[in-house]
Amino acid sequence: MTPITKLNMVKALNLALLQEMERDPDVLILGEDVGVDGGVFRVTDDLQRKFGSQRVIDSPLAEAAIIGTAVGMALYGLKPVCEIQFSGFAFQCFHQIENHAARYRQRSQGRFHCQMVIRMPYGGGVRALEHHTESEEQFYAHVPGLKMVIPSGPRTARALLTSAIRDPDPVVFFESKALYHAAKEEIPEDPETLPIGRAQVVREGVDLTLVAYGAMLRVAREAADVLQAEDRVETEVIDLLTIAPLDRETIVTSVGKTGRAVVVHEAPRSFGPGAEVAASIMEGAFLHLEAPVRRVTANDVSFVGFAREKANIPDVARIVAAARETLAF
Amino acid sequence: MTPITKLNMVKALNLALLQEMERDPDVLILGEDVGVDGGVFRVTDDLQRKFGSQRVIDSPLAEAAIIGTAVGMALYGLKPVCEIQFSGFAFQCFHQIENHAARYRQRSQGRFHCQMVIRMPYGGGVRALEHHTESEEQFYAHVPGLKMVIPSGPRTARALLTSAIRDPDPVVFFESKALYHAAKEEIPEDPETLPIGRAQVVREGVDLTLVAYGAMLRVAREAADVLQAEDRVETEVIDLLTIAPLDRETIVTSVGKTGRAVVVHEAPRSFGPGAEVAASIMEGAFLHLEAPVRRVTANDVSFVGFAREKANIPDVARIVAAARETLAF
Amino acid sequence: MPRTILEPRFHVEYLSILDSDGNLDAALEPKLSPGELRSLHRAMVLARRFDERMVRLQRQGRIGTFAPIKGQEASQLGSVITLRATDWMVPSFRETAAMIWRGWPIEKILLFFAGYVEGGRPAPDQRDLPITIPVGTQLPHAVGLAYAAQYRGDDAVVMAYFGDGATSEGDFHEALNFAGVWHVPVVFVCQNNQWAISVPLKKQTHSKTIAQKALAYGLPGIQVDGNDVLAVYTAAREAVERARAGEGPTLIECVTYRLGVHTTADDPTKYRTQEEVTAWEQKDPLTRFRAYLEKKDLLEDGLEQRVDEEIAEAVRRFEATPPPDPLLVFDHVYAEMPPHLRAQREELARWLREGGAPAPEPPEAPQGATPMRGQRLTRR
Amino acid sequence: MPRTILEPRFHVEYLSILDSDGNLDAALEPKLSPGELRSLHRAMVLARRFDERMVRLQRQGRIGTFAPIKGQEASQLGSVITLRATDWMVPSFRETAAMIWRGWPIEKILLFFAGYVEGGRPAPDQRDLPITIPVGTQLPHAVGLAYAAQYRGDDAVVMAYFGDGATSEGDFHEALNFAGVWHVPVVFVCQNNQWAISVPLKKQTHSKTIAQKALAYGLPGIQVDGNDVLAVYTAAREAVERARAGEGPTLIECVTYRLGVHTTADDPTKYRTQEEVTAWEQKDPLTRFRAYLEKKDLLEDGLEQRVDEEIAEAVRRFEATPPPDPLLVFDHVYAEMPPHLRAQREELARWLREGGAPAPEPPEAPQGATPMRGQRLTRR
Ligand SMILES: Cc1ncc(C[n+]2csc(CCOP(=O)(O)OP(=O)(O)O)c2C)c(N)n1
Ligand SMILES: Cc1ncc(C[n+]2csc(CCOP(=O)(O)OP(=O)(O)O)c2C)c(N)n1
Ligand SMILES: [Mg+2]
Ligand SMILES: [Mg+2]
Repeated sequence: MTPITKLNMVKALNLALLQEMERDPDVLILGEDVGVDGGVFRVTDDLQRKFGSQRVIDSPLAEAAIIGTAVGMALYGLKPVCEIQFSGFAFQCFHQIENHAARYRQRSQGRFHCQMVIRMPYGGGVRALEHHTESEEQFYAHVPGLKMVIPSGPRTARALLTSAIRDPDPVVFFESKALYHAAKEEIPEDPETLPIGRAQVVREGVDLTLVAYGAMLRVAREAADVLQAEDRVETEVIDLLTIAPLDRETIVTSVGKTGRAVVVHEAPRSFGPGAEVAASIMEGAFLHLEAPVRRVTANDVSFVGFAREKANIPDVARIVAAARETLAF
Repeated sequence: MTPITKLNMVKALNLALLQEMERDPDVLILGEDVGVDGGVFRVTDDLQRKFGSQRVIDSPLAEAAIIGTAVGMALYGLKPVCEIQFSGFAFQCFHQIENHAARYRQRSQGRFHCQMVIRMPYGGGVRALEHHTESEEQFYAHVPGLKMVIPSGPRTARALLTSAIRDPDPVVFFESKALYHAAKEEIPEDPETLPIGRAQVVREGVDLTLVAYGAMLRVAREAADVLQAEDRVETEVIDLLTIAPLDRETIVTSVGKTGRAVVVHEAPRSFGPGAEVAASIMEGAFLHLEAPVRRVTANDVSFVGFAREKANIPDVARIVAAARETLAF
Repeated sequence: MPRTILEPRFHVEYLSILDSDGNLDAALEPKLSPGELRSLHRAMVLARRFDERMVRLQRQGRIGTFAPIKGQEASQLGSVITLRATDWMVPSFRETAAMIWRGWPIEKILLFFAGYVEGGRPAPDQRDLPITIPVGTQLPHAVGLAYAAQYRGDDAVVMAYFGDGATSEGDFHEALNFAGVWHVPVVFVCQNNQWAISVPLKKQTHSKTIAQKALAYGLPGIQVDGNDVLAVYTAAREAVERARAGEGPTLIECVTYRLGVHTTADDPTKYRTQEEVTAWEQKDPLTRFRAYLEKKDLLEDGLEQRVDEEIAEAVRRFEATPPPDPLLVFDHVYAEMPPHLRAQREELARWLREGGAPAPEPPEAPQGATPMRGQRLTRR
Repeated sequence: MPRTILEPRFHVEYLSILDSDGNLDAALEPKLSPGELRSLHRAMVLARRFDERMVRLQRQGRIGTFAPIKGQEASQLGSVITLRATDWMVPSFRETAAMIWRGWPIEKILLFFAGYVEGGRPAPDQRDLPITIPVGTQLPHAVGLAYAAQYRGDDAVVMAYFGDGATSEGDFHEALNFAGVWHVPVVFVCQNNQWAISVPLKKQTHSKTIAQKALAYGLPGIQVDGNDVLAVYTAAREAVERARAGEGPTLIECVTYRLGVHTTADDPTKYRTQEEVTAWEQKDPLTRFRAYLEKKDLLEDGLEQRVDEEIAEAVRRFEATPPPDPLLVFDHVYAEMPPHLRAQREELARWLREGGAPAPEPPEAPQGATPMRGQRLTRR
């Protein structure tokens, strides 16, 4: 059996990068402060020392060129892993992602493709300023040709990042800042992967389905505990892991059993990922639905300042309340 | 009574611009080729001659600076109307829209705001190349602080553009290329407005609600005619006009009556605007719903080339088929 | 300590070898063999005749909107011929001449402009990117390719094309800045054709030249007469050699002119005078090169005819293309088709089987296209 | 006709008046009155002391992450003092000194960094933009403001701040290019503090100076000793005067140094040596200006003490801020609250009434923040 270590999410991600770089010389890292500094969150710590500054590149401060040059590298056959320092600064390169990374396979009818990962920290909960707390997954989820992945803890982070690096398609990979140092998990030292495009049922139940991902997964699990303890409700909790392509099958199967669902995310509600989850449930499990799918999300406000953040991001109490309303419907 | 003229959508938009510029010296126009050339679709035709090159500005070729400088102008108190030549090139300025135009009111707690309009042609059906046929409304609809408007013909185009220019908030204004020359409508010469944030029931019915906008509205209406003629089905057709903030009340009221809905758009399906419409219907009219809300949309493909476009964009037959399935559910 | 002028004094060179009056600077004349000169000339003629043919095809509604290259043949061919097959060519959307030189079949170019995704597929071993439509966005790709070549230890050079308008885009700036810092083998070829649709250079930038923009990145920049194929060739060859020798990137500004419409949807009479066009017609790169070859007695008889026949053949092949299969578009969204796309594909397939979907669109004239007043045919 | 050097030869000037050894170029010495010199000095001291105070407040968890300015006081104040109240100041995120000069109350700055949206609200008549966090994105806003001033016929000038790293962003390029073409009254002040977080200037761009980037836009560019407040002042005054006179934009590069951490979440020992920091400490702008004033006998007694008291007062006011009302965030999303936001607001209000929502977060140390090894307190 492979040895196990306990790692937080930062170290788990670092391990995935390290091992993939050891495994495949075409994998390289590119971004602002990823080299000498090891990334502002230290996810790429020590990698430049190990692999050199040609393979772990401290780029100039320009997101569009980070993605744009990575597209070029990928067209040549390299497998760049880009870091955008915060997801709030990725709209600077959104055109390179949408116009190019996501489309080269189609545009060249398979002659070229962009095997690349675009990592970025996202989400709130760390007392940070504007553009450092937002959840923009929806924007990537709607782009055909992209995959949109959000792990929920150290182990899924390591396994999914490994899969993302090996995936022949461009993967946008969101890392919750709130989770970076939140908890350690046991992680096998040998590389581990997880299939992209597949959700996980992380808790089984028959009364209600809770759909969550990223930092909200833990909150949803705690809400399930409360519902179990206080209401004797058996909640099934689904960790999406991949936002797009969405694993509708797992969600629909669960709701087919429970008849009720609540979807949770940090992104603003309107036109957000919860809408697709809700619509997909309606399409796939309409006759089983006993209540409308509820969305527990941030409000439709661009930013609130961290002094007011707790009232904006879903917490256990709000999920429990929504679950109770759904159960009582 | 005010005189009436028959105008196509290009001329109708031009009229709105002309009248608002006459009315308010703070309104100015900014974009690539909007001046001497009158815009590649001629929407700004003749305006530079009338108002001078300081007020109708042929900008250098840089979308982020078009929006970014317009933000600065708006902060000063001007009311810029920007043209992005095609919606496919607006991701170049998406950071200026999302980071700034949409946020200055909140960031400055009301001291500043961005009264500006961002016009762009969108959508397919005109035998155009990649980036000239896409429908990106979803990306704007999800941004708090923005309004997202899409007229469905010359008259709504003129009235909504007038409203958008007078609206104190930033409005992203999509103009369907397929509609530019499609039909003429009678338009009162005196300025006319339409409330932003309000959908219109353009055909009443009791059996089914069809939700559409932009170029799809006409297609949806034709589908309603077919359903009337061939199936004796009374279809209520809603023209969204404003995508965000979404007029949930009008939609929910309608589905409360009909119990069935189909939503139509040119944008790709997954995580698209139809998901929000479907989710909102479920939230607002769950107990009235007799069938799942169906989505008739483009496929989840970034572009298909115009030789294959007709098979990708919703047409009357596909809407009719979806309606029949919904009615038979 | 006081107000000082920082060294070095910056400068930008200008290169011209064969001017529009046919004067040749023999000292600078590049050493091209008769065979090279002939094939260069053949390519220029082919590019010109094909361009004109495309305009006619567009007018007949057999292809959609496209961007003619008339007047820019020397800028494209003078530069592209300095590349090896193992080098990379990164076009914008107006590089038909360069694409043909690089081996894109004419019928594939036609397919592209007829709205077939197949038209964007390079041959398996072809080191060309497909046409990029969003202005300037291809430049970082070129830098990334060059980085990758360097990283792999290949001696490939990357040549990237763009227009004067493209220099205003942020992507131009970021790409040149990265190229400078990374010191990668890339040659940036700006075809300064004086116009970005209706916007003249002086409204595009307040700098006197495009070449001087290289100074912002610590790169060599050179301005050449872009209608002088010998000057373009000389500047490009030097830049390619430097790149290949590990001496980093270069910015070349080819001063040229778009003699025709911006695209077949454009009406240049709205924004520029006939006098201006006529003046530039006097500087036609083909006329000048033809005269040069004539003096060297290198003109081939019947070249135009042979070229036209080649084009006609390709058009025939293009027209024999079977109707497009709508299901193809699902194949290359991802490496493996995910379930939701499979479902959408099956739905469309069923629909097509049952006759629900409309037939693929036959070529027809686009609604509301502006007539092309600005585009005239070669007089010769 | 052959290879020629295009005129004019480009150049970039360097300006230094009071060097780090205290040598003064009397011919270039600006004519500032004793009162002006004193208030400038006072502002520099206040900025320095407040900066140090903020670091302590951050360490105590009473404010969140912020970007210290230590070492950059001369660059900011030398330039900002050339503005009138009717001019516009467009900051990035490291302009505390400039903001205080422009009248931002210290407690509001603290509120901002304590995560209160109220901290971003300028006074009703204040012509300052709030802090902009995305690097370089404020530069087009500055150009737009300048365009609007010109359009309205106001004689306002706009001054925009940014760092060396910001020059790599596309927005920098596009903004300077627009400014050049439009010839608007804007002064671009680059605080080249040698580092963009961990990235040194030589990895940021291959150009020798930031100032020469002006050449790409046909603009005047000047490099000044950014730790020499007299040089900064002189260059800025000239640029502002030119702008006001309708003579267009200028790029000023202030060569300075960030003596402290990038932000309070940064650990500069990861990427730079103590020797480098020490060398720059010798060039401290405060020391140098203090010596200059000493010679002129313009030093005020008890200045530090008075400044500290002012800061203490403001901190007290900041600490008396009532807990934030979570409902405020709905008020300024749109001019009028749309129905869906009204519903969300009502839901939250009900929730708060019923005690469901968590109490507003008390100031506490952020989880996992890196200790600030690079930031030291003023020794004087
Ligand atoms: C990002 C982007 N913005 C706008 C357009 C529309 N457009 C196509 S070509 C063009 C002008 C390009 O000018 P230039 O770079 O000089 O190239 P040229 O057309 O002269 O070859 C414009 C504005 C586009 N394709 N991409
Ligand atoms: C668009 C964008 N990308 C990345 C960041 C993260 N970031 C904040 S400051 C900074 C470095 C800025 O360097 P410079 O422009 O030199 O200013 P300085 O911090 O030295 O004052 C970075 C990368 C950001 N705020 N915005
Ligand atoms: Mg051009
Ligand atoms: Mg810096």
